[in-house]
Amino acid sequence: MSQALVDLVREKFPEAVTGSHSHRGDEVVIVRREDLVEVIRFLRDDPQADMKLLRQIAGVDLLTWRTEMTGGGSLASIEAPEYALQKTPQVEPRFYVAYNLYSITRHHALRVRVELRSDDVKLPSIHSLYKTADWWERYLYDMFGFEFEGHPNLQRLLLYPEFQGHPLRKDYPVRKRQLLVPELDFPDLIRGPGPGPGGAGLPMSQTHVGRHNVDPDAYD
Amino acid sequence: MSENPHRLTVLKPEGNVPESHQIGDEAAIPVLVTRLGESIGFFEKNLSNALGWARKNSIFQYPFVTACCGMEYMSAMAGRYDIARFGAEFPRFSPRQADLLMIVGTINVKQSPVLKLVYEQMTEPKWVMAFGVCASSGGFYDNYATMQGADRVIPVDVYVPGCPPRPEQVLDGLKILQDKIQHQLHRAATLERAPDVELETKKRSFLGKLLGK
Amino acid sequence: MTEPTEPAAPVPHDPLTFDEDLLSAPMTVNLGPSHPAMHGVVRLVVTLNGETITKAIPEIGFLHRGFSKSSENSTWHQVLPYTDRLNYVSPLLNNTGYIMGVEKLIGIKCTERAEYLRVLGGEICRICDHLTCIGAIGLELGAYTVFLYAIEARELLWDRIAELCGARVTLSWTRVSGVANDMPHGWDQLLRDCLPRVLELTDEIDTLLSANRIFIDRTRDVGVISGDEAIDWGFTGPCLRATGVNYDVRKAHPYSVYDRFDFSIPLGSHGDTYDRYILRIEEIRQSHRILLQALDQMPPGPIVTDDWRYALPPKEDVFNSIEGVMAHFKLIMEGIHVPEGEVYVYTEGANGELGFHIVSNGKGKPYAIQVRAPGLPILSALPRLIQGHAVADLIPIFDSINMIGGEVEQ
Amino acid sequence: MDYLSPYIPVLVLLLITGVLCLAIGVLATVLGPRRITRIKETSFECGTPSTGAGHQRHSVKFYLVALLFIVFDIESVFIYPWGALLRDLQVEGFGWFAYFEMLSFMATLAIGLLYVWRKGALEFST
Repeated sequence: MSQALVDLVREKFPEAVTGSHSHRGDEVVIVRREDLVEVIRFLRDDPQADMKLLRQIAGVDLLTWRTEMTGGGSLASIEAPEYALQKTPQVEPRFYVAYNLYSITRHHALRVRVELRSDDVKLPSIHSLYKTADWWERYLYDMFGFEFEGHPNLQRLLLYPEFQGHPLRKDYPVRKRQLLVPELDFPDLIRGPGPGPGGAGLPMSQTHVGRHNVDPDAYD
Repeated sequence: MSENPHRLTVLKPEGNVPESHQIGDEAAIPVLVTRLGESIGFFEKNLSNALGWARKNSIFQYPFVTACCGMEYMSAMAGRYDIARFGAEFPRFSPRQADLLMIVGTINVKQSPVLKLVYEQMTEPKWVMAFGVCASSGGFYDNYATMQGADRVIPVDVYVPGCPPRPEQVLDGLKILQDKIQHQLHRAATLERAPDVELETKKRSFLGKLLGK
Repeated sequence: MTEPTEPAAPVPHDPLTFDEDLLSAPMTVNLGPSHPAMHGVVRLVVTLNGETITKAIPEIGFLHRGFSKSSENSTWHQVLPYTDRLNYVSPLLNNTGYIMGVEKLIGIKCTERAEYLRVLGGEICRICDHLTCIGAIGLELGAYTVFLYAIEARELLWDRIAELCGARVTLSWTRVSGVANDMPHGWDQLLRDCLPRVLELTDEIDTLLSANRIFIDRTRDVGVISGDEAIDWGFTGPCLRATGVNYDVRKAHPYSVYDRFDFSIPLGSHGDTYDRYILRIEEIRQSHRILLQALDQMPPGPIVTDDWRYALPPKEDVFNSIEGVMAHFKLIMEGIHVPEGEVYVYTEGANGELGFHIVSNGKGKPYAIQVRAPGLPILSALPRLIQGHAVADLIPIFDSINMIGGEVEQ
Repeated sequence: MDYLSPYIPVLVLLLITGVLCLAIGVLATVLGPRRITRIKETSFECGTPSTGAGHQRHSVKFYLVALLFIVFDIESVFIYPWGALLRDLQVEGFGWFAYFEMLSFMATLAIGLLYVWRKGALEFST
């Protein structure tokens, strides 16, 4: 019955909705960025839709959608290798933000999707509609770098302010740590005492022991 | 030891490394004397054993609880696997009154300065137990957010493996720590100033001057 | 961080009025990350005027372990251990929630017996979660015996979980379309024997706390929130039902086999800390009813599908037939290939609606996975809940929302 | 001397506790290591560097509560000896006089309590 919901939105905002599909029972409506606030306000206030609960705002980076290597057995398996990332991202629009809405009284759910290009990651904030959107938007700013215009205090939610970059983007390596406290000199149990491999004084955590993108002559 | 820019000038932690005779002298390598008895006099040996016995059986722990190991910490503290049988039952939530810093759970990068500050503010003699794999080596969170073990931030005495470790493993770790405490060299009041810190002359109250503190 | 006090307006001074214009500087108290009442992972900077809280700024992220990033680099089955550590007080509810997302993406159905086993394990974990929350409320209000009773009851249930799933806290027990191993022989009788003892301990806690004058004074009308505002803040679970809104995913959208059990959903009326506490005790009794019915209706049959593309073949096939070896090898090395798609699956976790937003690009690893932790919206409403209360009320409010660092900060 | 004899056990008890406390105190200062460092001297704020001044002007409410406590605590201090001696006074014929004496003492304090109550000093969370 939430297909009726999609039709309701489509005929209410014919030009705003650029597409809609349904996958495994989840209804998805793709909306233009400019009309996002209008659509969601309509969904929240309209008695027929009555979407009072904003469950979650999720973000996805489509950079390595095609080039993602097949799954490997171990964690140290293939991340997206650097050379694949240097190429300019062919995927455009690169990101999309999914607003999962739910109505407690009508028992139906809908996902509103907004697609963003890689060079322009701004979109309007909906903190005026839902109080819970405040922290979800700060989470997405922290993890993906989406700037939500009009957000009261758009700061990092989980990571520390000194953190550079946005970790959930596909071009951020998994193990790149930015330490707050300099590391103690750590005798490497496998290679014996002294600073870890990968040049003098490089603490263990920065090295990629046994992982793929360390040039062999770095071992002392 | 090559001059390593990342190497932090760490105080010789008196608690968990047998005290070398000259505190703060870089060259003095804390040699683990094989037969403790011959290296020090008769009275000092007995005092050390007595102090070791007293300190090992009355450990006040500072539970630095962060993650899932906290659940097993509750079990270890509660009625069935009672940690009180080993004297370590009394959690002290202030570093001033704690002997053992129990790092229970994952230490992520944002938590590392907090952990370091709490460790620095603990009074000697102090020991550190890494409770669980995440505190010992980062566990299976090998990513941008997690410190690969608390021993990258502070020196650790006892590592308790397990994710989370069963309460029996925790008690076994505590036994190992107690053996270590027993066989350490404990000395009477050592009032050395820490090498790199000269406190300005504190305004001493009348009682302070009286007792010559 | 102390704000300058506003200059007192020159009003004709009435000698008998008390300290209206004797303004003192508001004191800023830092309930930092390493604090027993803040579960070690939340930093709350509270500005006080005397004893009443005027402003509170929460700062989280002290247990952010990169769940999404690590999961995107592990195969579908390797993500299971990560989901255990989200809400580590009731781990099986996370496992079930995640695996139902993967099954929804594949479009595969879980076997009958495995559904019952999941419900069984899930409800035991729900009881453990509520027991731990009640134990924490009691402990931090000074009732140490309540904590000991709650942990003893939880130990009994953890023994049953250890026999069923092999571990006490980090279970990783569910598999795609099933569970890892079957119920050990005679285990249901063990469970039937220990449940009365658990209920007895729960009633003991109930008598100790629920009618206790001090407890009622400390929790009644403390941290009150109305139903609509709770929904606006994104509340779900016991905290939302405490305000009287009847929303429980097991009843609203009966997934798995929950529609075959009759159990009721307790509702509160005031939306305050006392209701959130009493709801959890009531839910323990409801979960106990579900457990007994699940034990009675337990059907025989396979615990995992025999479609080798998604489930490991049984060991005798692996060792005796080439297809078994091939299937086993490809599953372990490459992980299962989940068809392309994006899905949001929601189940009733112990603290509220636990949602997984999973995106798959047809390969062996989840392409993007984000958790809708029930605790995150509730924690974001903490400054609103403690506004105007005394500092001493902050602790019971924070305990009653049962914030679990692992799921809130992923 | 026999007048004091019932007090000897109390004396012994005080002696033992005194010696014990002294011994613990002295042993702790003599045997315990003291390594004073700058970080150790900073105040402990749950692991975060402390900000703001240590001594700030407290709200007047705390002072009021303290004052009220002292007043009514001293009152109870006077009641205990009176209660203990009432029976002896009654034997000597002063029973009723002592009773009304204490009643008037408590009445004056009750009036004080009423005044404070009306004034609203007892409600703490204004």
